[in-house]
This record gives sequence, C-alpha cells and structure tokens, in this order.
Amino acid sequence: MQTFFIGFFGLAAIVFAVAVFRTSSMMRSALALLFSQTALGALFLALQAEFLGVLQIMMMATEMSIMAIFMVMFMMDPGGLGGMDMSHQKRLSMIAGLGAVMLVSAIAAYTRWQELASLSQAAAADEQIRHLGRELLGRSMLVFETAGITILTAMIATTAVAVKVPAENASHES
Amino acid sequence: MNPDLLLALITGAALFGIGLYGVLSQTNLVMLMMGIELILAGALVNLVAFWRFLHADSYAGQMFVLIVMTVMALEMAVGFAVALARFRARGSVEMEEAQELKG
Amino acid sequence: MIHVARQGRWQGMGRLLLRATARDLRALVVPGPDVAAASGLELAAAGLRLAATPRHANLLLLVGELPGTLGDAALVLYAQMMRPRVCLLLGSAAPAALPISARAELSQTGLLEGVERLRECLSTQAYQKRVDTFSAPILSPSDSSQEENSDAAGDSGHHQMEHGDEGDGGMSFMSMVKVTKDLPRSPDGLPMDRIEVPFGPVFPGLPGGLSLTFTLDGDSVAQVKSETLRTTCLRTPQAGFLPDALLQAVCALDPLTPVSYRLLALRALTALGAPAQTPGAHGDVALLERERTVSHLGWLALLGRQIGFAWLQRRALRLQLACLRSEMADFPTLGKTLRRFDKQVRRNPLLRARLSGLGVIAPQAGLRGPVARACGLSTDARTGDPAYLDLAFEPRRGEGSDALQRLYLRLDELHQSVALVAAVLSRQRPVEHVSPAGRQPELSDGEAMASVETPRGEARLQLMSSGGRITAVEIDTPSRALLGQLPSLLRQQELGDALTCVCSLDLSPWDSAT
Amino acid sequence: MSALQQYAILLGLAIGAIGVAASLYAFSRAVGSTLAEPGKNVPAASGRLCREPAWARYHAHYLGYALLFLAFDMEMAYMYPWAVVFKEEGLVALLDMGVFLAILFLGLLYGWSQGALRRH
Amino acid sequence: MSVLIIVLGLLAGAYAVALLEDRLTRGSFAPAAPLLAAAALLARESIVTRKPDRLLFETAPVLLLIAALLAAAVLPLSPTLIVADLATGGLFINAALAYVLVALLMAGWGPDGAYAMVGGWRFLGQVIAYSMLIVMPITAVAIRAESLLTTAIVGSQEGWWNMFYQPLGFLLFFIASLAVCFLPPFDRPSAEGELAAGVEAEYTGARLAILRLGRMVLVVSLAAATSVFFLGGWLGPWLPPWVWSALKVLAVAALMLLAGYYLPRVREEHLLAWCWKLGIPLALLNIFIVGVMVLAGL
Repeated sequence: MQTFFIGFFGLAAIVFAVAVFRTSSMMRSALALLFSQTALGALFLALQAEFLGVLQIMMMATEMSIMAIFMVMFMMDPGGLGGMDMSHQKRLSMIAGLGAVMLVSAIAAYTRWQELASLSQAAAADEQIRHLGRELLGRSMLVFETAGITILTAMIATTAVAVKVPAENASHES
Repeated sequence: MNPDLLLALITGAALFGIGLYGVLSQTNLVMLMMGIELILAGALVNLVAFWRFLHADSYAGQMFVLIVMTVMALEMAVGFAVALARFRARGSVEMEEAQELKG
Repeated sequence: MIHVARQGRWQGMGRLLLRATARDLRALVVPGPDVAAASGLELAAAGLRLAATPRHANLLLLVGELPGTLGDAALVLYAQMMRPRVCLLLGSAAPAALPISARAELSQTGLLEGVERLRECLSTQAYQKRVDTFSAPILSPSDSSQEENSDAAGDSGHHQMEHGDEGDGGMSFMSMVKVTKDLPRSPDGLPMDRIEVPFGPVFPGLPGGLSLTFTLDGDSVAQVKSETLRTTCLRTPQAGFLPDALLQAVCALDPLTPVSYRLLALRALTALGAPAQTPGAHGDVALLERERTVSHLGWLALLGRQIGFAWLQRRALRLQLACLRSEMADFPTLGKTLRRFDKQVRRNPLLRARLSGLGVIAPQAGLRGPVARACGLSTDARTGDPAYLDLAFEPRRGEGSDALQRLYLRLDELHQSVALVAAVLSRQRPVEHVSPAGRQPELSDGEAMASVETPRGEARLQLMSSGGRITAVEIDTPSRALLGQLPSLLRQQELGDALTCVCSLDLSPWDSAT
Repeated sequence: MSALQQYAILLGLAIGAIGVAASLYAFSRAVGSTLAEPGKNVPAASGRLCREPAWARYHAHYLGYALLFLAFDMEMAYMYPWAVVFKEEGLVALLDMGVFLAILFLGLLYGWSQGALRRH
Repeated sequence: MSVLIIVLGLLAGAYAVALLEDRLTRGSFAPAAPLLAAAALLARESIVTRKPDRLLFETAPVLLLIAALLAAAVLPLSPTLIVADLATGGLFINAALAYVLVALLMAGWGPDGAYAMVGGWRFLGQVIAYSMLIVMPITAVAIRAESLLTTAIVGSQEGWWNMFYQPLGFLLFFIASLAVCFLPPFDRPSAEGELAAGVEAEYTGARLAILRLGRMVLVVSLAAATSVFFLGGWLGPWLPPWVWSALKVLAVAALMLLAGYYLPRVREEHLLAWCWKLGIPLALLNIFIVGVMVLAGL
C-alpha cells in the first residue's frame, strides 16, 4: 500500500508540476503548483512523516494562494485569454531540465542506499512530533533561533522593499 | 534496493528537473519563482525520503525539512517584495525587459 | 408557458420536485424590494424569499411602473434566471417581450393572489417536452463577429509569440512595459487594470432603479458613473396637462414617497387657483410626517440589507409596514416601539464602527434634507410652513457629516415625526387620505410654485398655466444634487464602503430621473 | 488502526464526497437538460449585460499584509512541536519560544511602523 | 461504521444550521424548508457562464465540501466515535480549512464574473488574517493537552474546560471560525448587499446545492472544532457522550449564526487591522499565559 501511495502521489505531484508551465492561465498555473505541493504533502504522509506532511499541505495552501494573487497582479494576461507564450530559450531549458532529471535519477538508482541506512522503522506519528519538539529545544535550538532571525530579516526586507515609498522618492528612483 | 526510496527520489528528481526548466525558460519573475519553489519541493522530497529510509531516528532530518519550508516561504515573500518594487518602478516584472532597461 | 418551463422528462421524482419548486419561490424584485415595501407589499407573508441575483431566483416580480432602462433590465434578468421560472406583474405595464405568467393589482391581496396562481402554474407546467428559447433584441450581442473571433483565439490558443533565444530585447513580443506605461496608477503606485462593473439598476444593496457603474481598481472604486432613470411621465403633452393628469404624473414620479409628491402637486395647483384639496394645514403635516417615518424606516431596511445586518433589515421592514398600514389615529402608539428600536440600533458597536468616518460631506450650499441637516445645516422647507411653526417645529441637526450622523439624524427624525403626528391628533382628526378631485378644477393663468419637504429633502414644483391647462412643468428634486456628489465622495473607497456611502445618502433614483 | 489506514479512510471520504456531488449532478441532468438561450450565460451584473471578461490584473489592496503573512506564517511550523513537549521541557521551552516569538513580533511591529498594516 | 454515523451526524447538523439560517432570514419556522430548497435547486437548470475556467468552476463546490468533511473527520463525537484519530489532529484541521480558501478562490475566478472575482480575492485577505487566529489558540490548547490528538485534547479538559481555562483563546477562535466559514459579520466573499452573493453568484442548480451543502457542513465542522478544543467535547455528566457532543455542537453553531444576525458586516479596513494589530498580539499573549499557567501547575 505504501508503495502504491508513494507512486500515486509522486506521479500526481509531477503531473501538476508539469501543468504549472503548460497553461497560459495564471490562476491555473498557481493552483497547479498548489496541488503539486499538496500531493507532495500526501507523499510525506505515505512516507510516515505525518507532521511534515500535514504541515506541507497546510502551509502551501495559503502560500500558493498568495502566489496566485501576485501572479494575477503582475502578469500581462492573467486569464490566459490571449493564449500568449511567456517563455524563452525553451529548447535549452528542456535539455537542461531533462539532463538534470537523468543525472539525479541515475545517482539515486546507483547509490547503494542500504549501506547508509541506520534504521528502517519510523516512530509513531505522535512520538515523532515529540522528538521533533525535543530536537527543536535541544540540539537544534540554535538553528531554530536562527530561523527566527531569518524570518525577522525577511519581514523587514519585505516591508522595506515593498511598502510604498512616498511619491517624491519614487520619481528619482527610476 | 528499496523501491519506495527510489520512487521518492525519482519524484524529487523529476520535480527538480521541471523546476529547472521553469527557471531557465520563464521570462517573468513570478513564474521564475514558481520554478524555484519546485526545485525546493524536490529537495524536500529527498530530505523526507532520506529521513524515512536512512535515518528514521534522527530528527535533525525533519528539522532540516522545516528549515527548507521556511526558506520556501521567505523566498516567496522577498521575491514578491522585489517584484512589487520593480513593478511599481517599471511597470513590468519581465526579466528580459529588466536587462533591456539596464543597458 | 414555453418560456417558463424547463425542458425535461417526467420522472418518478418529477411530481415531488415540481411541488418543491412551487413552494420554494425566490423572488427578484424589479425595481427593488424598497419599492415593493413602499407600496405596502409584504413579500415574506406571501412566502417569498428575496434572491440577490437572477441566478438564485425563480420568480421575477415586477412592481409598478418600469421606465425604459428598468424594462430592459427586467428582460436581461429574466433571461439570466434558471428555468423553471415565472414572472409576476403587479401593476400596469411591462416590456412587451417579457412573458408574464400572472398579473395582479398592486396590493397585498393582489400579491397573494398572483403568487397562488404562480404556484399552480409551476406545480403543473414546470416541465415540458418542448420549450422555446426566450429572446429579446437587447439580449443578442451587438458585435457578434468580434466575439466569435476572440472565441476562436481563446480555443486554438496559441499566437505563439516566439522570439529569439538570445533575448535580444527585440520588440517581437508584446512588451509589458508598454502595456502598463499609460495605465492610471493607484495611490500606491501600481499600474493595474481596471474593470467596469455595473452596480444597479437592480442591485441588492442599492435602491431599486439606481444605476451606477464603478470602475474598480482591485476592490476600490476609481471612478463612478451614474445613469439616471428616464421617465416620460413629466413630459408635457402638446396641449398641456389637465390638472388631474398633472396630479397623476407627479404622483407616478416617485413610488417611494407618493404622498409627498401628491401634496406638492396639489399645493402647486392650489396656488394656480384650483380649489384646495389637501386635508388642511395640519392634515398635511400628519400625512407628510407619517410618510417620513415610512421612508426613513425603508432606508434603514435597505441599509440593513446593504451592510448585511439581517436584524436591522427585518426589524425596519416590519416597522415600516406597520407604520404604512396603521390608521392615522393609532400611528402615535408606534412611538414606543420605535424608541426601543432606536435604542437597539444605537447600541450596536459594530454598526458605529462600520458607519463612522464614511462618506463625509462638507456642509455646503445646495445640500438638502437629512444629508444637509446631519452636517449641521438647518435647511428645511418645513421651517417656512405655518402649520409646522404652529406645532413649534424645530429641525433636528447633527454635528458630524459622516454616514453615522446621517443614521442618527434619521433616527431622531423618526421620533420627531411621531411626536408631530401626535401633536396634530391632539388638535384635530386629520383626514386619512388625500381626497381625489371630483371634477376638473378651473385654473387661472400664470405661474405658481410650491415646495414640500419630502423625506429626502425639499422638492420644488413650478407650473405655468394658460387656458386651464398646464403648459410647462419644472420640478426640482433633492436627489439630483446629491448624485453629483458621488464621484468625489467615492473615489478610492473600498467597494463595500463606497456602497455604504451611496446608501447613506438615501438617493432616490426616481426623483432624480430625467 | 495504522496511520496509513487512517489516511486511506480520509481519502475514501474525499472520494465519497466527489461521488455524492457527481450523483447529484447526474440526478439533476436526468430531470432535464439546460436550454441555451441568448444572454443566459453572461455573468449576472444586476440587470445589465456585461460581456467583457472580468479577468484582469487585479489589485489586491491588502498586499502588505499578504507579504507579512508569508513570513509570519512560518512560525506555526515551529510552534506545534514545541507545544506538545512544552510541559516536559518546562521553563527552557517557555524562554526559548518566548525569544523566538519576540523576534517575530518585532518584525510585525516593524511592518506596522512602516505602514505595511494598512490598505494600500 | 463510525464513518457513516459521523457523516450522517454532519448532515443532520447541516440541516439544523440551514433551518436556523432560514428562521433568521425569514422570521418564520418551516421544518421542511431546507429540504424543499434543496429539491428546488436540483429541479432547476444549472449553467456554466460563457468562456469560464470550467475546471476551476466545477471543482470549487466539491473541494469546499471535501475540505469541510475532512475538517470534521478528525473531531471526535465520543471517545470512539471518530473517523480518523490522527496524531496531528489539531494541525490537520487547519490544513483542511486552508482548502476552503482554495475552493473559494476557484469559485471566484472560475466563472469570469466581476462580482465573483472580487469575492474570491476578498476571502484571501480575510483568511490570511484569520487563519492565524485559528492556529494560535489551538497551539495553546495543545500545550495544555501535551498532544495534538483531538481525543487527548478533550481528555485534558476533565477539570476545567478550555473555555474557562483560556477564555481569550476561545474568544479569538470563535471569531476566527466565523471568518473562516464566511458567516456574517464576515460574509464579505458572498455578501449580498455588496457583491450580489459574490462567489456564489454564478452557481446555479445542483452546483449551488453542493456549494451550499459544503458551506453548512463547514459551519458544523467549525462548531464541532470549537466544541472539541474549548468546550470539552463529549465531557459532561449524566448524558451519554455523543449527546453532549451533539448538544455542544448545535449550541455553538446557533451562537455563530446568531452573532451574525445581530451584527453588521465588518469593513475590510477594520477586518484586517483588528486581526493584525489586536488579534495576533492577543493570541500570542494567550499562548504565553497558558504556558505560565501550565508551568505553575494549574
């Protein structure tokens, strides 16, 4: 069952990911990305990382919705009514993308992961959250606080860059 | 070879590839960010798969996933902020037009 | 029934579904529920629910006269309703193309009767094997060829605007910079697209018939255009109006406040020498003040609907109907209920938050009625009326100029009106109705002018007569001046706020009609 | 019940909901078909025919909030694991998270002071 | 088995909500009204607007229903009566509710109508503010329960219900749940007087029936969530557990509808500002207070 779910949701994630760049409607594009991420969340669930999976499903819904509004704000034709193509160097990109897939897959296939493995059973989901909590407050505390600082930096940067500058400054900026 | 692990890794690789395609081919800053999101999502899959099949007892792996998720969100926030500022100033977030205006 | 029925087969469940369809009537009222209420119709008593859009309605209820634009609107709304659908006409005229399922007189009994007949019609004939498409000239696209073109583009999809891989910055693709360069900027500097969205003539949060077009920048209003109703009822015929015809024409002008306009016409005619037909000075006061109460309560009900305040909407509507239907002698007994209602409205903290600071209008000349009085002016035609002065009338005034003050002022005026009626009753028993004229009165030649303080402000009527007929009519109504204020009032307001601003002015599309 | 079985039930619930919707649509179709008429499929616009598409570049006036949200939202990811071990870790947890949240709150305050928390 | 019981319970709750809503808008009580309304909707035509995004238009009502159902799936009616007692129950419900937003965005964008579109984007602004007020009070609840299992959360309220233990959290959660299921006074995406039914405007017939059903189930789900997280779920003397659950859910649902009946819609400016400048700091304060109380052994 696990293998089936992993394969199914993995495939769903890939299909939605492809759809992201295949549609000319921005809304569809953003929602495809959203469902790609949701499928990934489900994949995490199948991998028994319940907390991470649910978190992914939840976070991405709101984040990608915000992505959708920004796409609708900034794209020339958000509805895709004109059927415009907004890409360049398609060939090169396609080759690079495929090449990357090949390369990474090959590495994945030819590495003997078994030798690296230390444990094959995951703890129960409830225990996992506790472990993660202990990790947060113990060994990784510094990482966690650094994340806090990073978020703060991002908030400040975002506000500073995005919030409207008064009109007189705006003119000589451009 | 564990087939589950391989499946997950291939999914990750595919997402990475699609993301790379997006980053290289899209002309628009926001679409480009979608590519980056996909690349990061590919990384996420790999991280979770490694955690599950290689080190299920080490929660630093899960911690790392959280960090990557944070990075995804922050990348979006900062990216949109930059896009907003650009759009306000130039009326466009097309990458090519950015070059054109620079020259 | 061919435009009513849904194409369908009779199934085992058919009968049950038909019964349900007949019972569950959702009405879209044209011009609007406000007109229906002012005409004394109680829709809930007939088992009707109000629908906000034609999509959710299966009954188109036409109330009273429908001047040009509204007739078109009725056709469009009917076309956008889902079958099975019915149309009930209460009143005289409707667009010829509209298939009327039932008609009845404009009264509560008429409504009940009509709805009964509709139910019968629906429960037997809602499904037919063969049905006809409904069409009217206004529904067919004027630029059909263009639409087909864009259709094709949308389907086949890809005018591939390929351009060089080197990114030579060539103009081979459409430049976003160019697209956005000339767009108007929002206050925060973003060049965004704007869409024109119609609000009205039949919009749930606006008075029925009021037709606004907002240019929306996101969800804030960048520009507003208003389109007035076009009525022909005051167009002077070649030979001039006979006095009775004029009376009817002026009354038909505004279905929201018929009594005030009737009084206005009668006063003007009296000034031209016709025998006095008004119920006498104090009788006028009683009639006018009752109508003011009814009108203000109707406004409250509309405001309730607009800001999604279901309690206010229902309560105000009930009180409005109670006031409208009460005998004049019993009218002052409603005072106590009104006071309790007033207290409950004022106590609501979210209502205060919702209205305060919205729609600020600086005190200026030209404002009339409650809007003027709310911002501290004492503009009131009643101060010049001896009957009012006799009753020691003093206009109420507010001290702010936002929507909240207008609400407070109208609430104050409710009590004032009830008190005025009570004072009149203590002096004399007023006539219940304005009596119709028996025969055509003789008019003297010349010019006359009358004014009445309608619930929305002072209305003035100027008549010119010669040879027993009225040759020129000039009417000056309170809403027209306010309509001109809208663009400056609404600019860059959030959509909901903008609509609340409009609503707080209590515009009547009827008395601003041209 | 194993976790996987539980997810399978949830998935089944979702598929069941789709099934219910589909059967209702099918029932509605069985009752009768929809007749195409002029003007019927134009989006309702309070009594006027408004044929232009509404899809335009939409100006979200709450974008300042949206950007702050993207960053601020992430704190939830850390808060849940923290919450479930709060009692056993005691004061350390309170202080640790206190510092973290204080840092984030600072960001919120900065945004507030710079006018991100308003309609643009 | 328990799945069937819970789904039936949800439908019964949705029916009760529909009844109460009808009672409030119309003023008279008709026990069959929702049934009639549903039948009438099924009997009516159902259209798709011209040149829509058909995929999004069709998906939205179903997605709303699924999101509402899944949100309810992790909430227990009694110690054993639960669809899936996930270890991350408290988080899962947030995840499910997030898709309400996605559904409404789809419903807004799909039909290509101006009212619907404005309604959809309005809801985005509303949810990115108020979803925090759903999440943060649940965090405080989890601190006390030391678990995200919804059954454990109910169990932790044996002494004091969370409503009394953390009244601030309860208040914020209640308000936020109104906002998330877009009930008045937060019904801005489907406002009648501002957008002529907004996101619902272009839905007709069976599609509208599904949309409305999803909305009703959503209200019941959020009422159930309030009951589980703050009112001690099935806990109560004398009566069997499921009766207590049902009573509490109905009471909360009624309170939610009544609150909207007596309050006007909130302005966008206030909606956002109140949440970010007052709600979120208060929610953080609530977490801190609960933390201190837990450490102090209360």
